[in-house]
Amino acid sequence: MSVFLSNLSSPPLLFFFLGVAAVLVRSDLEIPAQIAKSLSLYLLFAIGFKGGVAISESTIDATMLLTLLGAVTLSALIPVYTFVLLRRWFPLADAAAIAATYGSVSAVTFVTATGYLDMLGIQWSGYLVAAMALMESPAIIVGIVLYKYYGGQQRGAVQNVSWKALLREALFNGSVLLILGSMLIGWITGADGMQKVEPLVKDLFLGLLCLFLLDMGIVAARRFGDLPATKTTGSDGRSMRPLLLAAMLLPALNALVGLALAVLLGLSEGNALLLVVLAASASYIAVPAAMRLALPEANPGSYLTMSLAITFPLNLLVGIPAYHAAIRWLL
Amino acid sequence: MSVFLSNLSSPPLLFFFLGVAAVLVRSDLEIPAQIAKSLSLYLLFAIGFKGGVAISESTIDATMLLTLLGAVTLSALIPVYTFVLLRRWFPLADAAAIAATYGSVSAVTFVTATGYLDMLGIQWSGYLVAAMALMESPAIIVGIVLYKYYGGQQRGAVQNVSWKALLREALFNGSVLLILGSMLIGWITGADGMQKVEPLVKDLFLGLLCLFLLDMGIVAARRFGDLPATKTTGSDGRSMRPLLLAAMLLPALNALVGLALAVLLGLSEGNALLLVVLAASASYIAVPAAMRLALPEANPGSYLTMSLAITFPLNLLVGIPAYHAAIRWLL
Amino acid sequence: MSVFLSNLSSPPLLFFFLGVAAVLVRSDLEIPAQIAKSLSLYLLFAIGFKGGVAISESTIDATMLLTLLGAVTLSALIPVYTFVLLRRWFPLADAAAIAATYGSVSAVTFVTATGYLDMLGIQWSGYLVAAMALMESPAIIVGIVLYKYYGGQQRGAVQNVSWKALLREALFNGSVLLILGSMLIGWITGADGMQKVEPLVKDLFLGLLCLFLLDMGIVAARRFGDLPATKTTGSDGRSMRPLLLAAMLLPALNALVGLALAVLLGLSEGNALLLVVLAASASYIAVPAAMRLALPEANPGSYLTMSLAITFPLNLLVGIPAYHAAIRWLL
Amino acid sequence: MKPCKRIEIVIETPMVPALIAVFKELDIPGYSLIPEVRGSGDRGVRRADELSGQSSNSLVLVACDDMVKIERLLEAVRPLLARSGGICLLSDAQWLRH
Amino acid sequence: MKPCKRIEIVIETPMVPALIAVFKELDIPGYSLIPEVRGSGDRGVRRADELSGQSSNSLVLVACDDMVKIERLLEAVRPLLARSGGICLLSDAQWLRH
Amino acid sequence: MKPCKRIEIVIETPMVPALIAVFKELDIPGYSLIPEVRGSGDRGVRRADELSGQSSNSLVLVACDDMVKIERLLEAVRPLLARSGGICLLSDAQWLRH
Ligand SMILES: Nc1ncnc2c1ncn2[C@@H]1O[C@H](COP(=O)(O)O)[C@@H](O)[C@H]1O
Ligand SMILES: Nc1ncnc2c1ncn2[C@@H]1O[C@H](COP(=O)(O)O)[C@@H](O)[C@H]1O
Ligand SMILES: Nc1ncnc2c1ncn2[C@@H]1O[C@H](COP(=O)(O)O)[C@@H](O)[C@H]1O
Ligand code: NA
Ligand code: NA
Ligand code: NA
Repeated sequence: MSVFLSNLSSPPLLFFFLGVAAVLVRSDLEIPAQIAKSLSLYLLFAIGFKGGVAISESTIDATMLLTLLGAVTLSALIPVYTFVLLRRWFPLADAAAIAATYGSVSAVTFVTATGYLDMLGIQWSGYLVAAMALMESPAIIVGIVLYKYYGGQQRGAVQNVSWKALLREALFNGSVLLILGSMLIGWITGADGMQKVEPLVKDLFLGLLCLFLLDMGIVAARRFGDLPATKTTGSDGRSMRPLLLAAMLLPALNALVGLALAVLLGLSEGNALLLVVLAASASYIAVPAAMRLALPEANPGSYLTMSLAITFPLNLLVGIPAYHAAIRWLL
Repeated sequence: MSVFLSNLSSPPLLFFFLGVAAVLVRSDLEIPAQIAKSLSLYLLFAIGFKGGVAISESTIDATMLLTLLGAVTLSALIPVYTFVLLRRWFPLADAAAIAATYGSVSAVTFVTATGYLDMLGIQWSGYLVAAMALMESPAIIVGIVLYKYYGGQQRGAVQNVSWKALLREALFNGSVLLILGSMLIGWITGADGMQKVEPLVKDLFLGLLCLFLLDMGIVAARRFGDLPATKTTGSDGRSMRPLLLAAMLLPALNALVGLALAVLLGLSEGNALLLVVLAASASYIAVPAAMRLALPEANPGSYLTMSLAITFPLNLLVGIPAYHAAIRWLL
Repeated sequence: MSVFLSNLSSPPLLFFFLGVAAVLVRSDLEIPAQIAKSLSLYLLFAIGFKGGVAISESTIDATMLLTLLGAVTLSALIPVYTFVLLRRWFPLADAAAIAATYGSVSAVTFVTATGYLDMLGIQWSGYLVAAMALMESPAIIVGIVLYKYYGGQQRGAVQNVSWKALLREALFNGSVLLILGSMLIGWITGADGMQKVEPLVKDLFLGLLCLFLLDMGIVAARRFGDLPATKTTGSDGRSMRPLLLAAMLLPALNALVGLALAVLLGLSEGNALLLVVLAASASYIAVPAAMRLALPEANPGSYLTMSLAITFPLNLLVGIPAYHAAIRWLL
Repeated sequence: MKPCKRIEIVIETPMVPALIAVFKELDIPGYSLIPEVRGSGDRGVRRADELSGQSSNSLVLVACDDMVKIERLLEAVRPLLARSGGICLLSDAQWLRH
Repeated sequence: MKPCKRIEIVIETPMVPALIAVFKELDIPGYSLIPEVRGSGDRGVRRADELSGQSSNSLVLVACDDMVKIERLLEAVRPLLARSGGICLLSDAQWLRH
Repeated sequence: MKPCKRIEIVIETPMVPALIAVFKELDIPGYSLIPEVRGSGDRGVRRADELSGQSSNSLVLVACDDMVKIERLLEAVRPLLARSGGICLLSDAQWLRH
């Protein structure tokens, strides 16, 4: 219980609540768009660099390689069963987009989890950052392939999506590239490089995370406010219930799968938590951008609202400490 | 005298002059708008957090509560006599808007005063930040009420202003909410939280204040350059003299009132200066935004120019050390 | 050789490559425009302040004054011979604009060179920052005078350029003013002032330089990609070869001239390298902005592409260590 | 292609929520909004450089083919502009059906 | 002055590269683009506040006096808008020759 | 509503002060300005991504009902555009009186 409370009372989480509160009282508090975007770039840059330096200081062993392999598999596997589960409740395009969204990861949830571990003084390994970077793309590709296979037959859709453009979007998406690139540079320059950029990359990290989560609180709460509208605009007149349920149950289900993998790999407490968080979190940057290009018929009012307005805060507030409690109980 | 010189030769003030100089030589030097806005958010966040942590470390006593009460009273009282004094020289709507502007406070003037105190090694208490946050709103409400009472009879104006929207704007204005929220979070997380965000909140403070004052120098000097135009566009053909005089005399008058209150409360040197600065300073963010909604008939060429182009630099350059000298002489 | 490698493997340079790579794989990675602009303002502010503080701590001597004089002469001289050399291969307006571009300097190349020296632990003097600031303007004026003299006779152009506006642009250009102003403020406030802004001005410097060079890598690579288009859109159907050659040979030639001056002045290793880098680098902020106003008939596809897409990366990657090797060999 | 009207409104940014409330009331679902527009008019220069957002305008574009709604919109916009300034232009256009 | 058509397209920002590819294909060299446009339409509110850029629109203005190209452009834009939303307006204007 | 002309000018940002000086000279008090417009034209792509501001355009909108002033404005804008590029479009509109 104390772990829940100490999570909720950390400055970043409290700033997330401040952002939510601002929307609730209809304040005009707002982080300018370019600053919010830059804060997100900063987080990717910093976490990537830190991860790379950490890798440069450790030895490459079997657990590391197997974890990376497992992470990629997870990112490809989650969309498959998610799609199968959801296709009877959602339009096909939406089911495929949601599947891709939940197979991929949320960098900020991951970053918050590392902050949570640091706060508790629990060790974690830099290669988990690599795992995160590698999990962004496969889900996108699997999601599209599923739609193409099941949806294509019916409606002949997607045929004019260029596979080249899609692959590029999946692999060289701005956030994927920045985190991979920063990791590579951190790995090359090692402790020497870290010393030079430490004040930016390490010292400011938690403070800037507070500001970023303030913005995320605002954005998520606005989206949540749009939810009833989402329902009425849906041309099919479906109810919102499947959406809400899926957004709350999918992270739990995926966390379980991630947990199983972590136990199988024999990961340490910190690493296990991060892998579970990766499994449980859903993308709201890379995947939605890719989906607009590859699957514009999917309704962002479904997949984006689910990941941003429900799953993201849920993981932040309850998920991380809950997964942690489960791991402690198991290990 | 030396106190004036050391104030003028501090880096933040010098950067303010650089901004003014840039406008005078018609340079294209400019801080991008979203960055300027973010610097202002940063200052509110940092000063709020610092204040909250300071409160968490001190005990709540009578002086604190009386100071907060006094600050709110001040913010409600100043608009009343200001309106009475000004209504014969200014159109009614302008008089009300100016009254609200001078009853409210300028966070950056406050922040600069805390920097000035820190520079001289004089102690001040965190709850003054709370006083500042509490002084933003009452003035707005009093200003509108005054106009509604005196102006409404004549012209039936303002009736379609929604009181709900107005109260929301006064109480949950972005800057009010951010400072109150950050203060609350600082108060909850205390020294522990501070340690995590210290590099952002404390170490960078003075450097970023320099950049922000550079921008304020530019903005204030541009506004000052618009002054002659303000005169000719005024449909009533009034002279600018009342405007200039009011912008210079109101801070002095309000400082006196603030000084009396500080003596009455028996505040320490540092706290007294901050309370006086709060009384003497005028808003150029929260109040103008609220006035555009509630009193659009008031001319921002009056109230905004007065507070931004005259009172703000005056307080920064001459006011702070002058009020300080007066306090020293009294105490 | 090792000096080349250690230059190439410093974090800032590696982030430049990451930016180039992002364009090559057609990623959507991008630093928002206002942030990029602010990073550039930050670098000018920080380098100016540091330079000013350094000057305040040293004594003004003959070498310093002669170096400043030499730098101004260099900035006025380089455009003359550059114009003479280029006018047979380029349209007159383009030749004049290129001449001004190469007479002026690139602040970021300079900043990277100081980072390079710091990395190797080689001393350099703060007044070189003054030299840089003084070299921005003369080249602009000389370039326009040359065009007016040679081109004016033929086509009666430029007559409606206001000299006042031009001088203002040359002398009070945003970047010139910011660096001169920050230097002055650093000089006035000295070590005391530095202590207050050190976390921003010194500690974050290399980290933010990384982010800025990431952006420069993106911008330079995009420009480079535009090169073939530049050729076909040229109404005169000229080949691109002179452009490429000039952009590669001019820095080498100018570096030689700078080197001769450095030897003549008897500068130390670090100072000599900085002077050579100033000579060899070309402007892509101040001069292009001035040229659009004073010489709009010149094609930015020539001068801007040359300085940004070729000379800038060339100096960064090969130039700095090569000039350093030459200086070591000579001294 | 169907004929329609383009309505362009330049209004100060703090008034935008009021304008959008009008759209909602009149059931006008479609609009596009460009924030951070500078300008100059009877009330002086607006440089979009102030922290209050007070000196920044927004440009709102509405395409609409229902003349009744347009009439009502113009009526509703008029007092907003009268109180706080700005302009409203109406012009003809063809709307691409898709 | 020569008569021409103004074509205004509001489309979500991630689709802009596809639109510009269409311009290149049809040999339309001139356009102007306003990024970070907010809006609302059949697909809900777009607040331009998301990190994916997904909720931000762009407004693209094309002046063109070649009716054949315009026809082709409209044909090519239609499916883009049909898939991902947005509007396209066509109006008359005079182009200042310089 | 009164009939008026909409004048739209896309010009590179460094030239904006010159354009506004023209407005002042011709006593045209009202305009709206959208900064950071990207574009493409005879002089290549302008990505608004450079620190010199050189590659960024601005879009300026002027509503005016005085034909004499409009004529003069067009005359004054022509050489600006001829030197540094950009476009100027003129179209008809109705101006909502308020
Ligand atoms: N004639 C005009 N043409 C274009 N925009 C205008 C015009 N007049 C006013 N505006 C815009 O409307 C805003 C408010 O105008 P005003 O209420 O006249 O001060 C100005 O800042 C401009 O952005
Ligand atoms: N009637 C309209 N007038 C102006 N802009 C519109 C209109 N309808 C849609 N839009 C713009 O096009 C975007 C996508 O519209 P939609 O596909 O209808 O959701 C919206 O976010 C608006 O920016
Ligand atoms: N046909 C056009 N339609 C819309 N905008 C244009 C057009 N041609 C040029 N522009 C704009 O004007 C700028 C300069 O054009 P140019 O002088 O032709 O290179 C471009 O960057 C565009 O923003
Ligand atoms: Na996941
Ligand atoms: Na006050
Ligand atoms: Na040079």
